[in-house]
Amino acid sequence: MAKITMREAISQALWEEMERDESVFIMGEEVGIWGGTYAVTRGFYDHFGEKRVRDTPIAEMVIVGAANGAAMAGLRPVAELMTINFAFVAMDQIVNQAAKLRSMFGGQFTLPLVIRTVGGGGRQLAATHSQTPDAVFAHFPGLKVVAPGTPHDAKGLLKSAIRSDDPIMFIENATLYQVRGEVPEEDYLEPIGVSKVQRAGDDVTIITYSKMLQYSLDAAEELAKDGIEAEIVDLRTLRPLDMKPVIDSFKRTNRAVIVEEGWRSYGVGAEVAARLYEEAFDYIDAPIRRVAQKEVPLPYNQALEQEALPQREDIIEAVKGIV
Amino acid sequence: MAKITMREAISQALWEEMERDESVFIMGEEVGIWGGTYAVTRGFYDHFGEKRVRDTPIAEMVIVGAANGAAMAGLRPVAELMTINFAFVAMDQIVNQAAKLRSMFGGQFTLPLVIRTVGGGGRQLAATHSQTPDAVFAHFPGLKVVAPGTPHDAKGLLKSAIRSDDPIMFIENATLYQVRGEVPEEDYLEPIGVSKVQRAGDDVTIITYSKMLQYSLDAAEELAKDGIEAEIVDLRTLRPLDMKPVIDSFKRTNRAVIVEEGWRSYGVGAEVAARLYEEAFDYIDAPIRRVAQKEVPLPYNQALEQEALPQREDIIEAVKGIV
Amino acid sequence: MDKENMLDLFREMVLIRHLEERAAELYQEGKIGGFLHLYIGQEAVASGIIAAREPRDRILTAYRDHGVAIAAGIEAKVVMAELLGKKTGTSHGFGGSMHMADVDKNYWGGHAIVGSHLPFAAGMAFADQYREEDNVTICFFGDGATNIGFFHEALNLSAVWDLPVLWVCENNQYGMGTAVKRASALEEIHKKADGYGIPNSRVEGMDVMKVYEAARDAIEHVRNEGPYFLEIMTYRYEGHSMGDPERYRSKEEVGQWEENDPVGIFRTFLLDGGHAGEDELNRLEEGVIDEIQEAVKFAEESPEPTWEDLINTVYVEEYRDEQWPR
Amino acid sequence: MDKENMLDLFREMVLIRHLEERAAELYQEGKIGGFLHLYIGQEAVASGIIAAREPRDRILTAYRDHGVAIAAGIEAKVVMAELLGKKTGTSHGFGGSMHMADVDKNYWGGHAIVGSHLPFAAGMAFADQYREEDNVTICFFGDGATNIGFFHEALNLSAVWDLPVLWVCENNQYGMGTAVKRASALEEIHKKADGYGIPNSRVEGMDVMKVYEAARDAIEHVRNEGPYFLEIMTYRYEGHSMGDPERYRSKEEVGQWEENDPVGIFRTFLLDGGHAGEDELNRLEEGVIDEIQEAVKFAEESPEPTWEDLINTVYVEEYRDEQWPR
Ligand SMILES: Cc1ncc(C[n+]2csc(CCOP(=O)(O)OP(=O)(O)O)c2C)c(N)n1
Ligand SMILES: Cc1ncc(C[n+]2csc(CCOP(=O)(O)OP(=O)(O)O)c2C)c(N)n1
Ligand SMILES: [Mg+2]
Ligand SMILES: [Mg+2]
Repeated sequence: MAKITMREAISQALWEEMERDESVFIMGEEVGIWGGTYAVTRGFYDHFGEKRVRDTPIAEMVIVGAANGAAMAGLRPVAELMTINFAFVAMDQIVNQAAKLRSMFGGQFTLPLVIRTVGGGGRQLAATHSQTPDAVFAHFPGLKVVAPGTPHDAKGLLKSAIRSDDPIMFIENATLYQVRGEVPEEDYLEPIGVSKVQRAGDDVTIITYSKMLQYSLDAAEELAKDGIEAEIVDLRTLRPLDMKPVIDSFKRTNRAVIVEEGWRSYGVGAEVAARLYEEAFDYIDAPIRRVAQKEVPLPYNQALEQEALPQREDIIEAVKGIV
Repeated sequence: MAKITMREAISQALWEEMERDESVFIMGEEVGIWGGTYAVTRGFYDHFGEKRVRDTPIAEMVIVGAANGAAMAGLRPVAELMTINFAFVAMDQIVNQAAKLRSMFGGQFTLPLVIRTVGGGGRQLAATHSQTPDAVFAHFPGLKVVAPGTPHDAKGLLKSAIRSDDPIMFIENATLYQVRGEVPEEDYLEPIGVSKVQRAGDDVTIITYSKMLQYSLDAAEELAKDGIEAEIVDLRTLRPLDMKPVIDSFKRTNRAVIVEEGWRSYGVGAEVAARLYEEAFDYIDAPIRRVAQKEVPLPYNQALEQEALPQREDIIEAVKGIV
Repeated sequence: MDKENMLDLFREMVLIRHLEERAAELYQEGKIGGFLHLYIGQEAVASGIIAAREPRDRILTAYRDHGVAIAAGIEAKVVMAELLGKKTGTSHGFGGSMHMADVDKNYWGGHAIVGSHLPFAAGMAFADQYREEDNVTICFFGDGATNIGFFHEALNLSAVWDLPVLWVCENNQYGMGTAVKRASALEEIHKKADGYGIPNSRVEGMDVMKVYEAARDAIEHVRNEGPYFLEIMTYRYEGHSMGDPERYRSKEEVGQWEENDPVGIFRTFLLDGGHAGEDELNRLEEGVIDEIQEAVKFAEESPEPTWEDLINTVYVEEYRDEQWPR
Repeated sequence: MDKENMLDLFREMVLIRHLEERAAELYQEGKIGGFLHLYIGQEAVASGIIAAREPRDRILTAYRDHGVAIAAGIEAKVVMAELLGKKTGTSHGFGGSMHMADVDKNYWGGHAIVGSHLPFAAGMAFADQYREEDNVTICFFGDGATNIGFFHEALNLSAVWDLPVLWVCENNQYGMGTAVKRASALEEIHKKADGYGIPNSRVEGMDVMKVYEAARDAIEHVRNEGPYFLEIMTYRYEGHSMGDPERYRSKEEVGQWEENDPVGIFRTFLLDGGHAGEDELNRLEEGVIDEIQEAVKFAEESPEPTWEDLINTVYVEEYRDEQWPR
């Protein structure tokens, strides 16, 4: 299998689905002539033309809103929000419209929408441009929220998302685009809403997703040197939340650390912890730990930004605290 | 002490603070001539005049945004968002601006902003108009999120909020306005960020806030008939989250049920449960239960809406399941 | 418009009027919940505009949507069933008064977040353009909605992408209790369209024939040349929604507008023009009264939607979550 | 404007130019992180506009804010310290390139969400109006920002409430890689202000004296009569931000605009008008070079902000939460 970057994997998924289905189109800021601010759609404008690769005004409400309308009318829009921070500008169209339209009208139509966006901190972009508010979107029934951590999953999940008839928020991570991983040559899909064991181990279960999967894998290698074998379960999808692999693992390890890039309070870890306690209460040997972002608006200053963000060492420390 | 409604309590708080401080003003849709869609500001326009009671266009972004600007410039705006569902339209101005401005500019100015808004379901307003997404706002450091459950707390907390130099989201509940409770005649404040025991009991701790406080109090009376004495801790503020009274209570009861009106996944209960497990692990005798809204966009149909919303019986059942 | 069509149009306006009056009663009786926004006084707008559309032309509006639903061809009984939250309603009882749609009639709702549907209209028109279908998307909204960001972004996009949308502003003088000039920099709302280079005009909205003619030309324009903006001057006789204290306007003002009642104006037009006789119109009106009565009966006797019905609307595809309330 | 002021203005523009060039180098060296948006080519806009303000007039802009900061009277070393994330920077190292402010200079940022600061400007102007202070709020933004909902809502409110705001659109022809006409229904952006009944004009933006004069009149108008809208035609010579592949424009196009370099134009004006001699201007430029060098030194030697500094910015009042990272 070829090793390609996350950027290439996502780009391929888009390309292949656009080749496969005329009704798929891309819209967003700088997706066309510029080639995508993260270069994901480079070459698309020339190949697919202006009709299917639509540069938009800076107007996130109508980017998502028009995509909602186009989806209702039977197209399959992939609307790009340059970063997830700008999703707040379009928040109503995402959580109040996309998530509810089908149900509120009694299921008369489908809403095959993918909102591709990019989250994450660590690039000194300061408070308004560095967020990982994934849990916020996952709170809304009617949406699905996908956030892959490997090129393989990114490609397979994005293809599934584009073919899905449900509205999906597909959250990438800006610092993952260069990460490489094996990706099959042939067409494949990954199922949305299925968590996945990304590393086997018997001593502790690390539950994570997106960029923190990479951090957790690194931490696990370090821990292995001390004889601690961590099992890593990658959620991949935050809504629906597939807890089965998590619980299966936890029933063996009896210990868990949840790792997320976003803020701790009311974050992803809270839900996962609450469910673990609900669904595997009898298997708990130690308090479940959450590793997450410290609760401050992320600062520009690099050292402080890194201090606020969860680090590999935090994962190692959290694991060592309970095994 | 006089028994007044929640509506009167909130109205009094606003009135008294406007009398007290020239720099306090109200802006929002229909706050003026109409007197507030929930009649909270009835009489204000005539008394305080158009200058301080500002009807705005239907334009939530600039309602919160201009309030942000006015607060930076030294006024003390109380910006009203007619319902919390419309807060999504202004989401960027709330979570990306109000929450971050002071920190991002190094603390050069304060942002004494109160956003008053109204949440809650149960009035057959259908999916876009029935939400209780409080947890979503509580996720953002830089904001404070207050959601009172009694007239006494509403008045004291709103007055504190108006006098506070921090940006505060003050979430009322549309079905609570008629609820009556004792409120002192004299000027008083309630501290923001302090949870409060609203009922004493030794058998189980019910943690809740806002409308569900009333439901929980009712449920506790029912439970008492069966000899089960529930202690009820009212969070009152979701950010900061004051867990001390919760943990103190839990250390005695060793059992907890968390009750919230909003959706379960990634909701308030998840955070409270996670913290309880983290901070009182050794005191747990039974799984912590969450009573919350079923994860669907709320339908118009009354029976189904009620089926989706948490009920008093659900609380009773949850308690009985663990005591 | 020939005689038959005119009588249909008259009947439709009367039907909307009676439906709304009956709905107000049912609301008072507690049989309708939520918010109820009546269309009384504005009948000529939806009827006049929609009379000029082809069935392939799409329609969207805000929460004041019963009249638009009827004009779009939805049966009164289906509207009534939705108001009563029944499975036989337009939205199977999940949307209620503010959220009616019937996509088979090309009626795409009924949207309660002010301005939120204007972007949808742009997107639908884009879909038609993309597939090279010459449908027109007709998007109704209020005067108050022209001050929100959605309006700006949607109008701009429709112009930049040259989308086949007919923007129809129902200027009924108020957004809730706020008079146009207290909320909008321009009182002549249609001139806002100049800010997007979109041709526009203002039309007297109490005379259904004037509305119809303006709509016919405007739709023609949109089908061939791109977006157009119509401002229709109208008035709602009832409060913004049930329970409006109406402190923002005087009885006299309402009275003045009632002298221009769109149903009355059209009735006079039909009689004076010799298109119909008193008897004929009265018979139509009696038919409407029967229809409403039957509609209520149908709605009351209809089944409630079930929890499973609801769940089935939320996701199309498999949803793996142990805690999902299936 | 007298000679001294002109020379100050010239020096300021040169300072901005050199500061930006040095910032680009520091970015390449990895000493500046995040995004860096340079003001090179647009100097005459901030300098010309701000030269016409009173100190009591407020200023806000977007993320392309270093030049505006300098024109607002912030020292180069403080700007530089912010770029390096230091405690001595405008925002104590928490804001970075995109978020500079100094409220003592009435400079209210530096805002990176496109259009988000336009509502702030309306609110600040409202505060001044409320307190009956005759300050003007000057709000800069890009051509691209005029398509977002914030713009619409803020302009409308400024007109309805008659707020003392000077709206200044820096039309540099592109929002990132999107040419004005590909994103905006109107290419003559100032005409958008007609949609709000706000008087407006378009000004040549490479000639600082023209900008200054237009600003003087506009500020006068705002102070006495309410909002005004200026569109300033300008151009950025560098990419949108560092690392822009610039596929959307040709070298020729950039070259043509470079012939109208605002610094060059002003230099010629000063020389031809006999306001200054070559030597004088060169000496000024040398002074600038020294100042930048010292600014970098100052920035590099400045302390980093601490975690406690950061925490202290988040809340003013007590914050009771056992898990709060104090
Ligand atoms: C975003 C948003 N803000 C506020 C409301 C509350 N609201 C419902 S209708 C309405 C007035 C709308 O006025 P207009 O657009 O003129 O329509 P009309 O009711 O006159 O038909 C308001 C403020 C809402 N539904 N959505
Ligand atoms: C709401 C939002 N959407 C997108 C962006 C990303 N973005 C940053 S600058 C920019 C272009 C802005 O163009 P313009 O307003 O013309 O200003 P200029 O950069 O030309 O000075 C974009 C799209 C953003 N920061 N905020
Ligand atoms: Mg209206
Ligand atoms: Mg620009």
